[in-house]
This record gives sequence, structure tokens and C-alpha cells, in this order.
Amino acid sequence: MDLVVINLIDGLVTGLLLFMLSSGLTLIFSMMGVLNFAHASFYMLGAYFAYQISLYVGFWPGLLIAPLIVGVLGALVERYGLRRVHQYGHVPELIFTFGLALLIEEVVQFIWGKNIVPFDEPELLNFALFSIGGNAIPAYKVFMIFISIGIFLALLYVLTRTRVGMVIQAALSYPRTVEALGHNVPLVFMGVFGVGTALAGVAGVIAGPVLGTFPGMAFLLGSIVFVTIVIGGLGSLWGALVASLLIGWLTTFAATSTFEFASLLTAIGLERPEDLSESYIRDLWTLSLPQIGPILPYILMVLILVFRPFGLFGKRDV
Amino acid sequence: MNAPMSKTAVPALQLEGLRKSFGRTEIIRGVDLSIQRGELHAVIGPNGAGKSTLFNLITGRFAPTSGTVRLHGTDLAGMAPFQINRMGLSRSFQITNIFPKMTVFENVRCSLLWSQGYRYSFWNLVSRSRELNEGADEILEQINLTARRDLPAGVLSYAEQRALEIGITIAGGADVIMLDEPTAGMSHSETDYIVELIRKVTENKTLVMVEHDMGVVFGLADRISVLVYGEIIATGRPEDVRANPKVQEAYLGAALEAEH
Amino acid sequence: QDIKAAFIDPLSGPFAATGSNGLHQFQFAADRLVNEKGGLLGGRKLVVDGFDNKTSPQESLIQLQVAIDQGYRYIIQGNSSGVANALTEAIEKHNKRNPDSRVLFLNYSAVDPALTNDKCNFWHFRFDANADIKMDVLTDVIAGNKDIHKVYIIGQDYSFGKAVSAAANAMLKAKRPDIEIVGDELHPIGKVKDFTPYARKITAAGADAVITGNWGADMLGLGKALVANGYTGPVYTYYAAGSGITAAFGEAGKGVIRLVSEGQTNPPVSDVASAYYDAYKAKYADGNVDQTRITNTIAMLAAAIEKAGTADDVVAVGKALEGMELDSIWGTKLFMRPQDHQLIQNMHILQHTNEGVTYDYDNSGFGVVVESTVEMAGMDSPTTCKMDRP
Amino acid sequence: MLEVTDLHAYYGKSHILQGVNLSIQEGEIVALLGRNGVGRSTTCKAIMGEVPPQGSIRFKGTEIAGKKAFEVANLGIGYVPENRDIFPGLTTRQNLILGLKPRQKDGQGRWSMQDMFELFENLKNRADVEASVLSGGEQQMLTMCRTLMGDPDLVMIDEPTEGLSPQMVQRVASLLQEIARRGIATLLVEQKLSIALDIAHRVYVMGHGRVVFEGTPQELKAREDVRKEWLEV
Amino acid sequence: MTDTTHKSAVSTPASRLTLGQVAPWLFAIAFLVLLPFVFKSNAALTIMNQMMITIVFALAYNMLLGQGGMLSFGHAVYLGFGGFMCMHIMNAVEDNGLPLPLPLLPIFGGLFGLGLATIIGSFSTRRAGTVFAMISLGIGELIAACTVIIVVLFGGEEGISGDRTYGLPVFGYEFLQQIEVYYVLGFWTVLSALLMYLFSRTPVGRMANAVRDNPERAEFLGYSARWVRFYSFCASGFFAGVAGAMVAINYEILTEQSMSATQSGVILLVAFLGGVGFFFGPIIGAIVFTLLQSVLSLYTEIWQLYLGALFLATVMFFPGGLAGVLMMHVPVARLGKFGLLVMPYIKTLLPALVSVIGVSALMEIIFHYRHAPPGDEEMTLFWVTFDSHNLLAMLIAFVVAAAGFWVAKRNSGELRNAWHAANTPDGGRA
Ligand SMILES: Nc1ncnc2c1ncn2[C@@H]1O[C@H](COP(=O)(O)OP(=O)(O)OP(=O)(O)O)[C@@H](O)[C@H]1O
Ligand SMILES: Nc1ncnc2c1ncn2[C@@H]1O[C@H](COP(=O)(O)OP(=O)(O)OP(=O)(O)O)[C@@H](O)[C@H]1O
Ligand SMILES: CC(C)C[C@H](N)C(=O)O
Ligand SMILES: [Mg+2]
Ligand SMILES: [Mg+2]
Repeated sequence: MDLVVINLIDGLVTGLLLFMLSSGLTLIFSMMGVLNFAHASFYMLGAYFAYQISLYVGFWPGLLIAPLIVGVLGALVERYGLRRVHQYGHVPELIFTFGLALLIEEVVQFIWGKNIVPFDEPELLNFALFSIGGNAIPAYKVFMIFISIGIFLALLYVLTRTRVGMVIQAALSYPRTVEALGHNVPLVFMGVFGVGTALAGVAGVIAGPVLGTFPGMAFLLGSIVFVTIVIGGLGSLWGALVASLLIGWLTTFAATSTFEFASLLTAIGLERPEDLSESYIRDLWTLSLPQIGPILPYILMVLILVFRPFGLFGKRDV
Repeated sequence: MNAPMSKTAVPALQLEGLRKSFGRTEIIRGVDLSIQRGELHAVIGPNGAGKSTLFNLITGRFAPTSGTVRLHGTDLAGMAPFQINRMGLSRSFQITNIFPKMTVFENVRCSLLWSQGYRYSFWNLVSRSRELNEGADEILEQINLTARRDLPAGVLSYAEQRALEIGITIAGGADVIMLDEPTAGMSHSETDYIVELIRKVTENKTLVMVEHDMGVVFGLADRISVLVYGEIIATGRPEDVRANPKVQEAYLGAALEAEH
Repeated sequence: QDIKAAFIDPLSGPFAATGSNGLHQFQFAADRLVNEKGGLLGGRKLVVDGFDNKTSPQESLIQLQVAIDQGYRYIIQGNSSGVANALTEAIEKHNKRNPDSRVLFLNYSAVDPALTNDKCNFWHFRFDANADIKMDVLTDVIAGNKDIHKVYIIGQDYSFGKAVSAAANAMLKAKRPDIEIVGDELHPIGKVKDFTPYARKITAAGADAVITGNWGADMLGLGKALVANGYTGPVYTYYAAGSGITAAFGEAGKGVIRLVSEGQTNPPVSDVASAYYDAYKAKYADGNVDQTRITNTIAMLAAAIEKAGTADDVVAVGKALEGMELDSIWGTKLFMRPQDHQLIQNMHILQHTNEGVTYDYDNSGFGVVVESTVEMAGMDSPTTCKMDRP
Repeated sequence: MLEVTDLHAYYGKSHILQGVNLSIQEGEIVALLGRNGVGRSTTCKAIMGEVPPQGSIRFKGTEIAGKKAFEVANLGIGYVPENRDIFPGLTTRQNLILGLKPRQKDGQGRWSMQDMFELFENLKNRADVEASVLSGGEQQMLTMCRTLMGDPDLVMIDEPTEGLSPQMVQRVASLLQEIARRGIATLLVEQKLSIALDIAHRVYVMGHGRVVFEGTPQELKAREDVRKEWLEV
Repeated sequence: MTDTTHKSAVSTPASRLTLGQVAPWLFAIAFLVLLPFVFKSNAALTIMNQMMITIVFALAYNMLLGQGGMLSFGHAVYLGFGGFMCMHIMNAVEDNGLPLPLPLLPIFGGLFGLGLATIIGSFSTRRAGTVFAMISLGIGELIAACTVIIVVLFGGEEGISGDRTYGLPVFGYEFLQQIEVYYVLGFWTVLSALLMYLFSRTPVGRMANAVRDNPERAEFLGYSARWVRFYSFCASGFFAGVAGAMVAINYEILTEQSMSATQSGVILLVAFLGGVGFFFGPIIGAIVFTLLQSVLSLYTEIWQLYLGALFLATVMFFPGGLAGVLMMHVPVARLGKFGLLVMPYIKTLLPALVSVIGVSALMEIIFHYRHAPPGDEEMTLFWVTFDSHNLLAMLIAFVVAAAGFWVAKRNSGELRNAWHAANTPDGGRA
């Protein structure tokens, strides 16, 4: 029973972390229509910047400064790269971010080397807040929960209480007309991209110490963030939140489950062969749920897209 | 021109009790209409009356909430646009709907493929078929776009795109042709030209047309239906409709005089 | 004319760190053990050049072909048994089809037992202990620790992880039937973002010890999650040191992380070894000698070439390597078992700590110190290898 | 109010505008007539800065040639493009809100959303549906209203009556006159001569990228030759 | 056009093949046949084989992206599946002594690719756009994950290997040597490319373009957008499978890498680099990319940095890809004004090249400076050996880069003018 409670908490943490990442992407993807494949790379940059900063002034200033730098970088990328590519259409944009991801990974290796860097959580939060059934809940995780919720509320405000969202959505189809109505579209695009990447930066600073800060960290999260926002439904912040939590819990429970597919096979009347190497389904006999845990979100996404192409909360076609 | 055919013939297009709601608003509120083979029929009505929606219901773009649509006697319920098109019904769009990245020639040639029996074949080469290429060029000639043949359709001017829109619609040689505001955005001389063209290509065919240009409507149509708030308030010969006081009030207003 | 060895390993991509560290150690070893002493066969230098295989079997085959064309006759590889399996087959075919340009495969780190069992061939030599031998050593230690009653086995879902699991199960059962294996599972390789759920499960199962073959980010993630969850028992590992991992564990890994490995750098075994290490540090300030088997590989290759009297006839060199015995500067005897080309050497259990560390890793103050030793481990471990010799 | 002198514009290398001169006073309706493709829309676009203009465009005394479209708009020029450009995915109401200037609130200008709904009942009924499903005519109305929401001092309207029913055409005509009464200058690009001649104070006729005639509607009616050569009627 | 077409008007193509249509293919065949006489080494052959595999795969991919407007993030799955099945066939043939000549293997690869595509396509092609892209991503990840889980079929991370010399020599060839394999692959490359080219000229192929541009309108022309997509998808799966079989023949091993998301991403980049808007674009992309990946990585450790930069540069400045750049010159050539461009090109591109060399030299020096062990500070760059810790070297590289850039920039105006001039027919519309 304890394990279930623990899993709920762990899943929440994982989910909210995912949400931090996907909120920025949702912002960018749904508003600008840019499938930003470099999003996770900005997340990585956040972690590395924070690490570098933490070497001089500790963790906390990094939490503030690193996302800022990432955001400015993102804005510059928009200004001098994406904006140019935008006119050619979505696929070139995507390729652009693809190339960017490649480049950022290389640059990170160029600067910080290929090894894992020792980026740790701040001393202040490096203790177990409480523990359930011998499992410690680190204070840092609780801190993560609060930050994510804060981000969610702030974004919700910006999206529902300001005109920015509408301007961008309109500009997607007719940028010139929106400009002719007096809106500075390029500036708004730059801002959105900056904010989106800065959010990725925040996620990087926070996740870096827990998930490890190394050049492959971006690749690891690269596609799962897309899965999240697609499941949630494009343009829906609530969708991103729900999908993140769903994925968080799904993967957490899958990882801790002890379900074996063998039991399923026995249930349908098959008998475990003496010599597994003879059986064509020998892999099924030894398969367990944790083994396929990380691909569950993809299965979920495909199913959702086949039966509900708008995602869970989306109103329009993804 | 073509007098309505005898009562016994199956109508080209027959609508019965057609209704369509979007959410709680009912846009088409029970339309009954029967259009004979060879008839040139115009649908007029105020903006937002549901004319384009009616087109969309007939061509399978929307599914009706209730009621039936019959094409040459066949119920079209549940059919997709491509299935309806294969039965010989072709339409144009009020808001230009072409293939912007393909050349003008390709646009037209693609619209010939199915009707010339090429279907999903991957054993024929389109460039080797004389009838396809000549047919496409002929259409281009007709809509005056031969000079623009090899340009991507997206760079044509607005009026040229409208012409292409019509070209694509008539290319397949369907026997029921539906045109949604074919002359919108065209200048006087171009309008006259297009009207002539429509008259020519719809000879012995059925035409359903939506237009706000009364000159075009009264010059072309055998019969006119007036759609107001999703209901047909009058159907008949042009003179009758023009004289109908309800129509004058709901639609034509004083504008008719000012126009011509 | 130089004797050329091609180092085909990842120099870019996620495993680049291990790859480039390995390359540096090879080049250093070649210089220090051979070239600075006047070369081989009366003055020929031994050079090791890097070929980036991006950890891809296919790309490895391309690079193999390139290397062979450029006159490389010694192929060095170690990262990922998957690549090693592809290479050993490709090399066997190549040598059969092109007798004029045969090459030897010096495997310094791919430990899938199959390479010296069912898939063995004359051209392949392994300088690391294979997974079974390592597990034998590990389970000896566990068997000797009466405090351990419950063991959890976790690994990456691929051939090496499965080999570790199979060996652990079999050997624990044989050596300590009373030990309960409370968990035995595989997780997808390189895909798990957060190991916390696994750590929870391990704690919940009440494990006294954990055995894992994880490496890279998977090792770090698992270890950190365990520690963060309050786990205090030993974690027996294969690859939890160097390449940034030691630094990243830092204080948290102390008393927890154990490593089974051939290398003894702490405490240093001899002045020669210390001098070697010092020289390496002088050259690569950020680097570690975390794979002492690399030194051994070069030493044995050099000895074999000298013994064969040729560097170009790799059959002769291979024959010279077979059964060769040598003293390693790291204080162990080396014996290349002729039946399967598996190197037999002393194995150690090392402990992650900052006490008594002369040579730390990643300049972190932490390093690995020998806790116990099994001499000439796996000397008579069985093998199914049936080798055709040219 | 608006003074355009020797305006040139290009698409790629084709020279579309070849020295256009025109001016508009406060509260004046000026019609810009001409055949398809003579460059009337391009003139509007050049003034807005959507097509790079060469020459001088002075608005309320400021040179605006070379300014960005949103800067021009914020100076008080409104533009209703010919192809409607309804923002799909936004509702009618949201489309109207986007007409407001960045820091402007509804009701601050000459026109409020309420006014618009009163003017065109169709829009009111359709206020909260996605605007892309509006009928062609409704979209035309929406575009016009959207621009008015931004409270421009000068509006350029490109073919406002296209696709409108005869009745609605009348309505638009009176709206244009109402606009003028509120002191707003209008540049009207029209195909339908009758309307243009009815409501315009002055007309320009364009041909081949130049203004070929300038005068009052009465003068134009009198000039058979101009109408034949440049307007085909 | 050529003289054989004189009779027919521009609009009606001759019903006989024209030399203009056949010439590129004959040229390609001749080129492929002769290439091994220039590049004889096995390594060169291996790289050329890899190139041909990438060509077929990239062309197959572009049937989706370029022609059908379907952005796939998981196309490696079909290549991999075809390849794996071919490995199994190869092993089965060897074990059972079946009489299946090796050169026929690609047919089976294609059929298996087609089979899988039929299944997946049946639901993934219902929609285009992001839905399709994301389903392909999901399916790609799913099947890629299966490769390590389902060991029976995919052999885990070790993959499945076999021996192509399984007997049954074809015309006395046993495929022991790379050169023999080269010609087998060459044959299949030409054949597949030709078939794919012809496919793009068939009614389905044409409609794929139409559906890409405007699926809704296509439906009103009698075509179901979904079926058109489905057919393109299946055809693409077939040729991806052929490429997979080529992998099997060339490497005699297939591993999960061939099916991985990385591989799927790479092929997208390759196709785009070459230019998705042109049939032959992906061919160029495949050649350039393979060279970069296999050859550049021999010379520098930071090749991926260059690769990333190249992609960014391509997408920012040449959205039509390399083929787009080439095709930009067709109008110029038609006007016979190519001569106008030669000097300006030399004057701009040469310094630009120098600048690029300077920048890369700078990168290399910095890289060496940061990573070279002390005492080993010598580096060789462009046949010059120097001390990377010597500031002078960096300075020189920087000056070269800056000077090149400056000259190129200064001359670019001239190039722009020349470009205009070359594109303007004497006294006509542009
Ligand atoms: N998908 C939809 N959802 C909700 N309302 C819709 C939808 N499609 C159309 N409508 C509404 O139905 C009404 C009729 O639209 P329709 O396009 O048929 O008008 P129309 O008669 O063609 O007018 P016009 O002459 O202006 O083109 C309009 O008020 C429109 O807003
Ligand atoms: N984006 C473009 N690229 C190239 N040429 C263009 C472009 N837009 C317009 N043109 C050309 O410029 C000329 C003038 O176009 P413009 O739209 O200003 O004409 P117009 O007078 O408004 O006519 P219309 O009645 O068709 O709207 C036309 O010949 C048109 O083909
Ligand atoms: C370098 C090691 C991490 C490789 C691992 N031993 C394997 O066999 O795959
Ligand atoms: Mg309509
Ligand atoms: Mg216009």
C-alpha cells in the first residue's frame, strides 16, 4: 500500500517535470506551429548553464539566471534563424530545429566535454522531507512540485488573460493581416519563443541534478515531450498538464509493477515450454511490464490519435 | 433554353426535407428542391442564408442532420465527396480552393484523371496519355490561362485563380456541375466571358449555381430558387421570382435597380 | 614503417565519453610502453588511431573496411558487445575472403561471454574478464558476506544485461542457496529517465544487496536514485567509475558502490605503476586511467609482435598471443587462455570512496580502492569455444 | 491627410506601380477604380508597407514609406484586404478583438463591438462560432468591422462588396458614408462602378500602374472615353 | 528538348521516349559502372554501397515527404523490417539449401516492407499533417523498442547476421568481393530509382502531389485522399524494404540501429539536405551526407558540429536543398547566360570558401587547444603542422576567416547583380 502512495507521489513529480518541459513546447508548438525539436536541447542548456553558474555562486542564482540566458538565446534563435525559415513552411522549420538540436549537443560537448558533469541539488534541500514505508521523499522533489504548479498558474494567466495567444494564432495563418491591424507580430513571436525556451531552461535547471547533466540528456527526453502535448491536445495547457501527469503515473506504475506477460499467456491456456529457446514466443514468456514501461506513452499516443485525433483536450486538429 | 423535362424523368438532383444544424443553430431548415436534367438552376439569397452550406450538404462535405439528397435517383446518404464526384457531380468553391504548389496545367490535368478512368493506377504514365494532356490544354485554352500553364497556381492573381477554380470544376466533364459564386472578384469583361463559358460547357448538363451578381443570374438561369434563413421561399422562372414581392423584400431590395 | 592499430569505438554520440577516454589511454600506452622504448622489431612505432563508429554496428563495418584499406592490421574495440559481435563476425569473414589483408581483433571491453564461447574465433582476443568471470568474483564476495540475505538484480535490457542476470542467478544459487533473489529485472537501455520507481521497488523488496551491469547514464541514474531513496546496502556493479560517474556520485556513493574490475590503482601496486599513472595525469589532467586492461592489451600485443618477429603476419602474432603469459605493470599475471582467447588475470572488488585514494577519478577526490582480490579469476571457467585455427 | 507622390512598387522584378500620385482629405471617400490587375490592391499594400514602396507617402505629415505594417497601422491607417483573411480557429468575437490596437480596450475608439453587432446582425448571431465557418458574405463584413475596431483615421477598403448580396451592398454603402461622417477618410477600391460613383467624393482611375484619371464622379460619368478605355463600360 | 520532339507541341509529349528523358538514366548507369574503376579500394566500395543504400532509402522517403506531403518520423522501421526479414531469408536459404540467388533478395525485402506498410498505413494514413507525423513517431518508437525486446525476430541489440556467400553462385559470382556486391546494389539502385521516378509520373503519383497540396479539393475530384496517401505510403514502404535488403546484402548484419528513431531522423535530414522538392534531390543529399558521415569523421572529431551547421545553413539559405540550388541555375542556362555568372561566382564563392576554411580551422584549433594533452600540442591541419597553443595560429585562422568573409561580402553585391542580369531575358518578363 505504501508503495502505491509513493508511486503516486513519484508519478506526480515525474509528470510535473514533464509538464514544465511540455508547457514551453505547447506554447511554441500550438502558437507558432513550430515542431521545436530543439526544445529538449534548451532544457539541456538550462542544466549546463545552471551547473556552470553553480560553480561560482551556488544553485539558487542559477535557477534564476540560467533560464534567463536560455530564454534570450531562444529569442535570438528565433530572431536570426527561425524567422527566416518560417516563411518556407513547417517542414523546413522542423529541420531547422533538428539541426539546431544537433548543433547544441555538439556545442555542449565542445564546451563541457562528453562526461557527466557533477551538478547537484542545493545543500538546502538535500534532505529527506519525510518517508513512507522506508522510502524517502527528498525535499527537492517537493520543491519541484511547487515550481511546476507555479509555472502552470502563471502560464494559465498569460494565455487566458492576455491577447498574446490570439495574436499568434491569427498570425499563423495571416501574419501580414495581423500586422496590418497594428500588432508587432515578429516581436510577439520572438517573445513566445523566448519564453517557451526559458521554460525549458527552468525544467533543465531543476531536473539536471536529479536526472543527471550530460550531453545525451536532451536526446533522452526529445520525443516524449511531443508525445505529451499531442496526447493532451495541441494548444491546451490543461491538456499538457493532464497528459504529463498521465504519463508520469503510467511510467511510474509500470516501472514498479511486477506484472509478467507469462501470467497472461498461462491465463489464455498456454503452457510454458520446457525449453524456451524452441518457442517462437519465448520473448513473451520472459517479458515483464517494466521492460516496456517507457514505450507505453507511445502506445497511448497512437491509440489516442487513431481514435481521437485532437488529443484529450484539443479542439482542433493537431 | 432547356425547358424542364417531363415529370416522369428522374431529376438530376432531388432534395427532400434537408436539414442541417451546427450545434444548436439550425442553418438549413427543411429544403425540398428538385432539379431536372439539363436545367440551369440558380440559388440566390442573402448572405448567410445557407447557400454554400446547401452545396456542402449535396456534395458530401457535410452530413445532413436529416433529409435526403438524391443524385439521378440514388440516395447519397453517407457517401464521401469522392464517391459523389465519381457519380458525376462536380463543384467549385466560393473561397478559392486549388492546388497552389502544382502548375496550372497539373491542376487541370489532375481533375481529369478520375473521370478519364485512370483511378489509382500505377501502371500508366500520365505524360504518355495524349487525351489527358490535350484535354487539359483545351481546358486551359477555355479559361484563358494557357499563358500561365507552367506557373505554380499559387502565384496567379485573384481573378486568375477564380478562373482556374472553374476550370478544375468543369474539367472532369461531370454532368451535374455546381458553381459557388463563379464570377466573384471578376471585372465586367471577365464576368461576361465566364458566363459564356459556363453556358457552353453546361450544354446538355445540369448546372446549380450560387451568385450575387443578378446580371449573371438572370442571364443564365432557367429557374431560380431563393433561399432565406435556410428555407426556400420561392422557386420558379426568373421573371416570376423577380416579380415575387417576398423575394424583393428579403433579398433583391432596391439594389436590383441600382445594379443595371 | 609504423605498425598501425585502428581503434573503432564511439567518438561521437552518447557514448563518446567512454570512447575518447579509451583512445587516449591506448595512445598513451602505445607511446609509453612501446614507442618511448624504441619501438618494435627494431624501431617500428606502434600507433593507435581513432575511427568513430558512433556505436553503430554498420558504421563500424564501414570504418573497419576503411581501416583495413589503409593498412591497419589490428582492430581495437570494446564499447558495446553488440558492435563487438558484428565486428568479430565481419572480421572472420573478411579474413576468410581476403587472406592478404587479415586483421586481428583486440577486444578490450566487450564482455558478452558469447564472444569467447559460441561465437569465438581465432582472430578475436579479449583482454577484459567476461561477464561470467566477473560475476563469479562478485558472487564469491556476496557468498562470503553473511549479512546478505536478499539480493536484487537489475540490468539493461540487452544481451549483456541478460548475461549478467543469468550468471548472477545461477551462481548465487550454487554458492548461497539460502540467499533470496527478491527481484530480477531488465529495464530498457538508455530510455529510463528517472530511476526512482526502481529504487522504490528495490527498497520495498527489502534488498540487502543490488547487482547491476548498468553503465553510463543508466548506472548513474540508478545509483543516485538508490541513494536518494535511503538505500545503504552495497550495490555491486561492473562500470560505476570514471568518465564523470565517480565525480557525479561523490559523497553519495561512498560505502554503497562496489565495482568488479581488473584494475588496481589504489593502493598503487608499484613505483612503475605510479609513474605510469603520474605520467598519464601529467598528459591528460582531466583524464583517468580507469581501464588498466588497455595497458595490458598494448603490452601483450607488443610482446606478441616481438615474439612472432613480424607485425604483418597476423596469424603468427595471433599464435604468439595464444597462451602468452606476461606480468602486468598493475601487479597481476596475465594469461591469454588459448582455448578461447580469454585473458585470465586477477580480479578485484573495488570500493567507491575518498579514503586511501592515491589516484582519484575525475579529479573529484573520490576513487576506487581495492577491497578484495581473486587471483587469476576464472582460470578454469568452462568454455564452449571450438576454434578453427588457420 | 494622406499624400502619395510618385509611388513605385515591384513584385520581384515586375514593375507594378509606376508612379502613383493621390491624396485624401479628412472625412473624404475616395474611390480607386480600374480593371483587374492594374495594381489597385498593390497600391494599398504599398501604403501599408506590405509591399516595399518607393517614393513618398505622407500621412498626417509623417513620412511612412519604409515603415513596418504595424507601425503604419498604429499611426491610424486601417486596411481591409481583398481576400478577407479571416483568422481561422478564432471566433468572430476574437477576430474583432484582434482589430483593437495592442493597448486599446473595447469602447475606447469611435467604434465598439456593440456598434458592429448592431450594424451587422449576422455577426452578432455568429459571435462565438469559429470564424472560418462564416459564410462568404459574413466574412466580408467581419473583415471590415475588424479593421474599424482599431479606430483608424483612414481606412483602405479593398473590394468590400464582393460576394455580398445586393441588399448587403446597400448596407455597406451606407456604412461607408457613416464612416465618412465620423470624420474618417476612406480609400475605396471597388469593382462595382455604381456603388463607387454613388458614394465617393472623388475618384481615381488606375491603368497600367498609374493614375490615368482624377476627378469627381460626375466628371467621370461625363468622360465616356476614360470609361471605355480604362473601365470597359 | 531534343530534336526527336520537334513534331509535337510543347503541350503534347511524344508518345515515344525522347533522348532527353533517357539520357540522365543512361548517364547514371554508365557512371555507376565506371565508378569502381576510379575508386578501387574496398573502403571506397563500402562507402559507395552505403551511399546507394541511402539513395534508395532517401528516394523512398521522399515519396512520402516531398511528393505526398507526409512527414514521417519512423520510416526506418520499413527499411529495418525488410532488412531483418532478408537476413532471416538468407539464413534460411543457407540452412536449407534453397535455390534463391542473392541478387533477388531485394524483391523480398521490398515485399516485407510493403507488407508492414500496408498494415501500419491502414490506419496512419487516414490523416495527414501532424497526426500522421506523430503516429509515425509513435509507431517508429514502438517497433524500434520491439527490436530489443523480441529477440527471436530481431536478435536483440546484437542483431541478426548471416552470410551472403551462402552458395548458389550467380554466373560464377559468389559475392565474396565487395565489387560484386557493388554491382548488385548498383543494379537495384538504378532499378528502384527508375521505378520510383515512373511512379511519380503515374496517376497515383500525380494525385499524391494534389493531395499534399489540398487534400480536400482532391476529394472533390473523385479521389479519396486517404487511399492516395495509402498507396504512396505502401509504395514508399516497398522501396524502403528494398533498401533494407541492400543493407542485408552489403553488411550481412542487421541491428536495431537500422530501425531506430535516429535512423528515421537521419533520412529526413538527408532528403531535406538534397531537396525534397525535386525527384533527384534526395540522391544528392544521400551522396553528400554519406561522404560527410563516413569520410569527414575520419578527419575531424567535431564532424557533427559541421553537419549541424550545414543543415542550419541549408535550411536558412537554401530551403530547396542542394537540388534547389542547382535548379536555380536552369533558367540561367536556358537563357544561355551562364557565362555572366562565372566570374562573380569565383569572386564571391572562393573567398567564402576560404572563410569557411578559416572558421573550421579556428574551431579545430580551439578544439585541439581544449582537448589536446599538454606536451602534445602539435596539430596538423590542412597539411600544416603547428602548435595549437600558439596564439598566432588562432589569429591566422581568424584573419583568414574574417578576410574571406569580408571579400565575399563585398563581392556579393556584384553576384546579386549578375544573378539578376543572368535571369532577365533580353527585353522580356522575368
Ligand atoms: N460549420 C459551421 N458551424 C457553424 N455555423 C456554420 C458552419 N458553416 C456555416 N455556418 C453558418 O451557417 C450560415 C450559412 O452559411 P453559408 O456559407 O451557407 O451561407 P451562404 O448562403 O453561402 O452566404 P454567402 O452568400 O455570404 O456566401 C452562416 O451564418 C454561417 O455562419
Ligand atoms: N505576389 C505577387 N507576385 C507577383 N505578381 C503579383 C503578385 N501579386 C500581384 N501580382 C501582380 O501584380 C499586378 C497587380 O495586382 P493587384 O492585386 O494590385 O491588382 P488589382 O488592381 O487589385 O486587381 P484585382 O481586381 O485582380 O484585385 C497583377 O498583374 C498581378 O498579377
Ligand atoms: C564498455 C562497456 C559498457 C560495454 C559493455 N561491457 C558491453 O559488453 O556491452
Ligand atoms: Mg456562400
Ligand atoms: Mg485587387
